[in-house]
Amino acid sequence: MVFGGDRPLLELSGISKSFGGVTALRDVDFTLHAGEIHGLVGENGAGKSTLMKIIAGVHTDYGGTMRIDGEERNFRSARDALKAGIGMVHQELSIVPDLSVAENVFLGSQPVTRFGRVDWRGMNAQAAAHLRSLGIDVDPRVPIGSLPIGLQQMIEISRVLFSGARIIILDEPTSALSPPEIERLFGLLQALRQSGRSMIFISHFLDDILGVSDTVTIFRNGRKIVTAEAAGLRKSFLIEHMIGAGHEDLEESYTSEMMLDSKPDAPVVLETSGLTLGRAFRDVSLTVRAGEVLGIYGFMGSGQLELARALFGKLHPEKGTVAIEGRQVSLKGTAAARRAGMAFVPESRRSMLFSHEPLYKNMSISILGRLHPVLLRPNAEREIAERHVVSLGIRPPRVDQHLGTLSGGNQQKVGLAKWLTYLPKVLVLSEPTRGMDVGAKDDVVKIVRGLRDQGIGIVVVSSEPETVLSLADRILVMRKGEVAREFVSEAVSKDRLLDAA
Amino acid sequence: AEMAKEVSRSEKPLKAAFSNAGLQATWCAQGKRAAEWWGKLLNVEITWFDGELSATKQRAAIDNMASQKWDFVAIQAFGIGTLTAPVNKMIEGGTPVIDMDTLIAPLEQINVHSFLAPDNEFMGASVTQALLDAIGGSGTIIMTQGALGHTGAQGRARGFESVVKRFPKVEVLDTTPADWDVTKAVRIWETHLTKYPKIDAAFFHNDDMALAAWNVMKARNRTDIKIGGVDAMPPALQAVTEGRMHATVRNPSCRIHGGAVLAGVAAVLNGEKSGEGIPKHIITDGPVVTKANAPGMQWMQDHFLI
Amino acid sequence: MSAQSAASDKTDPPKSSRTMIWLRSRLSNIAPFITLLFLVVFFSIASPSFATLDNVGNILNQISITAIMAVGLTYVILCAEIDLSVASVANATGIVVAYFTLQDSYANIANVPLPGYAAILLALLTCFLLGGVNAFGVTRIGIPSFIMTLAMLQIGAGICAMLVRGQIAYAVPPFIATLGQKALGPIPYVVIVAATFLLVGHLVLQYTRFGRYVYMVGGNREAAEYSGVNVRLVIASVMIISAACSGVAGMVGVAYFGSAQQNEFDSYLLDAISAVVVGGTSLFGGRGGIGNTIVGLLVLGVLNNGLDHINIDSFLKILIRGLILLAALVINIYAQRLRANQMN
Amino acid sequence: MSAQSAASDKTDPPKSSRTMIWLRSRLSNIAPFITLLFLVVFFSIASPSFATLDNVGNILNQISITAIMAVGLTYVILCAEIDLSVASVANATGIVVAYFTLQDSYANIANVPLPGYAAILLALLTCFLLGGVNAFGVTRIGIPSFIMTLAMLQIGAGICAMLVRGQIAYAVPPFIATLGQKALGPIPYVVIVAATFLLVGHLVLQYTRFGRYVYMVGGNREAAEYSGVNVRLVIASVMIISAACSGVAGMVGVAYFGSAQQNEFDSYLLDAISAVVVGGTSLFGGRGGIGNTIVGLLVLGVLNNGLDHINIDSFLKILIRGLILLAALVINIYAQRLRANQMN
Ligand SMILES: Nc1ncnc2c1ncn2[C@@H]1O[C@H](COP(=O)(O)OP(=O)(O)OP(=O)(O)O)[C@@H](O)[C@H]1O
Ligand SMILES: Nc1ncnc2c1ncn2[C@@H]1O[C@H](COP(=O)(O)OP(=O)(O)OP(=O)(O)O)[C@@H](O)[C@H]1O
Ligand SMILES: [Mg+2]
Ligand SMILES: [Mg+2]
Repeated sequence: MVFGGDRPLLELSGISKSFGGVTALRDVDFTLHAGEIHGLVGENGAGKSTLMKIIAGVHTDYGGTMRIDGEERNFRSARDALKAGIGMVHQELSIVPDLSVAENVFLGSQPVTRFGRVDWRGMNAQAAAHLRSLGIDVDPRVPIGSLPIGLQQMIEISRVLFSGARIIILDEPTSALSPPEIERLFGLLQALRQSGRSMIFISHFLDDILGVSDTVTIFRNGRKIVTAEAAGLRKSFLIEHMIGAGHEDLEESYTSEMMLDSKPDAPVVLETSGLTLGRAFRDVSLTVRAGEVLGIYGFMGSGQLELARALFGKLHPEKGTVAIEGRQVSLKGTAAARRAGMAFVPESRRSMLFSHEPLYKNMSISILGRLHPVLLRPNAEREIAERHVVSLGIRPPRVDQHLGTLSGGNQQKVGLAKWLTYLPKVLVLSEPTRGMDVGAKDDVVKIVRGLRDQGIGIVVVSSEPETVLSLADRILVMRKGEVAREFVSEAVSKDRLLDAA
Repeated sequence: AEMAKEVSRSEKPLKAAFSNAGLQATWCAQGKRAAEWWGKLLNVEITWFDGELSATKQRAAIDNMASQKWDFVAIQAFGIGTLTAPVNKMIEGGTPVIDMDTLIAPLEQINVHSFLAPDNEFMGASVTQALLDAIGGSGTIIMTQGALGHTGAQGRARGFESVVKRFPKVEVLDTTPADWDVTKAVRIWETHLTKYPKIDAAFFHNDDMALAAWNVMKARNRTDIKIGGVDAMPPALQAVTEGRMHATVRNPSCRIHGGAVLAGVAAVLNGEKSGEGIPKHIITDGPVVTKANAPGMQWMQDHFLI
Repeated sequence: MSAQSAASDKTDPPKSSRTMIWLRSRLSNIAPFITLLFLVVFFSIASPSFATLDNVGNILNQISITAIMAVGLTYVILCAEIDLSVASVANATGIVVAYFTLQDSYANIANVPLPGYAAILLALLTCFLLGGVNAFGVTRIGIPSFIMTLAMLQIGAGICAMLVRGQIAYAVPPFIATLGQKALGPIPYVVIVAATFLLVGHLVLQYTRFGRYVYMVGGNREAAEYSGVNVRLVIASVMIISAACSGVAGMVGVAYFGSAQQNEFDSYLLDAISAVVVGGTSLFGGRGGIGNTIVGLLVLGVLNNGLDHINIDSFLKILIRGLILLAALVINIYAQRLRANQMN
Repeated sequence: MSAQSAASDKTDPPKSSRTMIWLRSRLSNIAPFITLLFLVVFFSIASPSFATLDNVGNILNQISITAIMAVGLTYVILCAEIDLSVASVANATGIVVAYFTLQDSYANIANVPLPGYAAILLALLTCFLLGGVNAFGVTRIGIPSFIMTLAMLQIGAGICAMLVRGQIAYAVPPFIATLGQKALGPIPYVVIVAATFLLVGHLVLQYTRFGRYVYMVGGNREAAEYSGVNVRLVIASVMIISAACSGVAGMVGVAYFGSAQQNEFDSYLLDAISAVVVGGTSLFGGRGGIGNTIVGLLVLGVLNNGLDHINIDSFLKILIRGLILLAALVINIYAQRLRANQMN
């Protein structure tokens, strides 16, 4: 499809934006036509979300001009943007957990009767109808917080889709969705496009981008690098422009079968049996051997995130046992788990890092007790941190820098670096690549392999098949809180994994 | 009417309700014990409603009091005017209400059985007089006031002024209020002692503040200052005996609370009428206490006589 | 489809009917209600004078002023903010209305007598102004509400001191006097005013967009902002609503108590906050409502009133009240936890 | 690598040296310091008796008790919690130590005289116990600290009432009396005790693992937990440390003021909280420290003391104090914002 002819629906020119000293966008031009799905890719911190937030009226202080239907606009708030027909699904889930599903569907624009009274009955009925058309069947009156995360994400997306917006921005909307949900979403996007709506779609899954978009724009370091028609584009082209030449082979699609390389002879470092926690997971028994990566795959909400937390003593299973190096341990809390030799990297950056503290404090927090039982040893902390900063290529390599000033990918590396000195017996990684660009994913893969080669037993929990396939030596598949299947020393592809889930 | 009917022990136990500003205050706590002692003597069962030094809490307590049946009631108000409605309800219901120490409301607004109160102006004046006599009628003096909103404090301040006015050679250095708060009294006096190298006398609106300030004076070797207080509670009597304080004046808690019991019993048993058998306003003055009469004052208080 | 199956999975047993869902979602309201029932039963047994119609009237009377303040405070707390200046603003407003009323000469206040409606208007203006300063400080300057209203608490006290200068004012405009002291048939106007505030407060929260915005801002401020809610405006509004409620409470309160003086309402700060949180409204915002506040008000009202009806040592009462308060809070927490468990 | 280019881009100009970073990071400490300077200059001009050595001693004396409390409160606030029971626990502890000391007969308290060390031990036990209840309620039961310590505030008051029953106790154990009333050469022990608490509090925060954990827990509780820090233990510890500091403040305070009575320390709650936040420690945790608290204490100390030195209307003082407090807070916020802008 070619949109060159008619006047663009949305036209940005010369957009610049900085946060304090950090420049997030430099002189960016961007156009969107009616009925277009525009894919947006770029490394972490390239400025994609920032640009979208400018369009959606969240950031109001920027340089450059924005035109809608040829008319210059300057939104003062998200409300203005909504009124102008621009809706956005933000990268971070933004729902109000205590409010009902229906209210979340109509968040901010609850239907009212003639007298200004909120029309609860009408709202419930409409919300139920909307959701049914997306294939979702839930009671619109239950609090949304009580639903699984994928469903919450779908409901948030439905809010924007049904808001009547002409321009729909989806910032990494699929990160919490299961493949079938993703498929359904894509179908819906196509249908909306037929009805003349335009969409901007951001994702780090290049296959998805190429699959749904009409046009693709590539960002790098706050600049727009190129805009091209999606048809006929290859992934290697995207990667080259995102990261630079020489990395084209970074992302594998795992469409073909690959062999798992289990290590049946290595000593068992972690063994659980019959772990059960409420409705989250039931009867999970698994073993992890030294120098082995156990991948646990499951759709969002299959209980694998809770399992990971339970292994680090954050959640407390009602039944079952955990043994480390053959000795039964009780994981009363995260401190106890750490002392027992467990380590954990949570899925969200926000919950693993101290953004107001310098790098070295972020890295040393888990090992303070080993440096000195009571006192702090700041020089030793810095020294250790400096080693990791170099070995992981963290930029800028200054350990006194506040973490908050680093880009997302570098922050995530710091989160991993925390455990590099600690050298746990078992390292549990929860969604280690979620939201990461292809380059950063590759860095994580390298770090994890390095740790594995030092003899640490590693558990990688993820809802992204590629992540599990690229890291794991052995794979467990979880479905509805139970271990559904195990892949050991056999050939496995993305499709087989999905089938098992 | 027959004069001075003997108030006698009641045959059947009488039920009385008492409330005062807040039992946190020593003066009120002493009053409570006095009332209970006199109550036991006269077969009056006393239920206590604590004002907790809060106008709103006392109002709620008095509301609750008013919804129960009492033979008589005695109240010391924390906030003047805040108890009018429930008290009027009790009065209209025929319950004699005896007002203690502080006006429940301006006497125009309310018809209490009798009002037993000391004369704050007199107390302020008599202690000030004692202090000025002690320094020979000339020199410097500081007054540390209670909470400015308190009518007692206002009266004591008036008494102080009225005496000082008559001594042209006396200079009043400062009258900053400490709001009955000993921690504030200490803070203010640290400043006073810094600011004024020569202070001859100090008048405090109550003994507690005086004793707290004395600690500061002692720490700085300024114990030459003649201290006067109000209330003459036992610790102050001790201080007067030991010479830490020069004088204090008795605000007769026992007399007021015990008197309220007597007045109530008389009203119930003897049908004593307000304004006839018992005057509408009884001034319950106490004496100035110096070294000379302190031990006797202590004995009378031990037996709830004053 | 997976979404469906996942959903039905979570909510099984699927029989969980409407009433069950309703009951669960109400569990955190039920906990304080149980505390209330327990207290009522206990005091009824312990004292014959407690469970009388007359005393029910007392309790209603006694919680009315707190109730008016608590309505505004509920809004503030639902937004995950706090207002420590409620009592102080109430006091200041009450004093302002008296300051502009002709006082009897014995009141001894150098005041400025104006017609009743003018005094009421000026008093309302005062509380709106104080609330506006709170709102400005919190939303424009960015002072955390805890600190901003802590400063306002002291400023309010300062205004009180400046106006009455330690004296006591007794007269208020006739309209206010009626509200505070008269009754409509058997029901005192002060109870009617409180009930009206509670009712309107409830209706606004449940049935207007603004009310839903309050829940959204408290439940997830960012999500609210992204969905086009003017978060600052909502927060500014609740700070002003709170000050306005406090102002009305102060005016009616001054009439109810029959006098206006410094520090008169001091104890209402803890009372109002306690009522809201004992009722089960979450300090972290987004959960609770006027229904909870009503239960909380009754719990505290019954507790304070009941302790006056039984014969226990006055000095012990304070401790007992503290312990019962703690017990009520613990019960709330467990009920909420139970509910959370049920939800997941 | 892409990460490299992106990063080096972000951090230019790279000249921002260590001292610059240090200065910037100190900006939020500098703001209250400027307020302090301003107040000192103002009062020195306004009153000749203010800027005297003797009065410096006064100010130090006057902030000492608050300082001891504020040390513990700083730990609590750094953890993003709050302790509203500091003054109440101080009062209760002070009363306990007096309760177990032989009182003169005129004190008229039915108490239990014990040897001095036993009284001190029991008092310490009391404050640890009360702190322990706070810690248990917050970390085990999950009551928000604001509410838990609100209940404890009332429980503490209840304990006070129960023990002294409206009377005043004067005697304390000789060791405590020395601390509260005597001086080491020219320096009163109470100042020395406060300085020691501040110093130890600072050293622990800056140079021990526990101190680091306090900052980390306040900075990001989840992240601390996922780093294997025993967050509950840290929070429980700060609640107990706060109660312990309050307890010592109460004991020394009772000796300093020369008497133990109900409600004696009431005004210290607002003072201690104000000192911590005026000093620039963030209520949201993770930022600030004892250094800030010292500046905050001095700001409030100078303000209170200075107002005693100048001759203004007593009724106006309350308002002026509130307004200056507000001004100091506004200055803090702007300084913090400036700093945040510089950092990003
Ligand atoms: N609110 C903010 N304050 C300060 N810096 C910000 C803010 N938002 C974004 N940035 C910075 O701006 C840059 C661009 O961020 P942005 O979120 O737009 O990247 P992105 O392309 O969306 O990355 P990702 O793929 O990780 O989502 C980053 O360096 C980020 O740290
Ligand atoms: N390099 C190491 N490899 C394996 N185990 C170690 C290593 N260093 C220390 N340990 C052991 O691991 C255990 C816990 O380690 P660590 O000292 O870090 O805990 P901690 O932080 O002191 O815990 P706590 O917070 O309870 O004091 C200790 O028994 C310690 O001896
Ligand atoms: Mg983004
Ligand atoms: Mg150790």
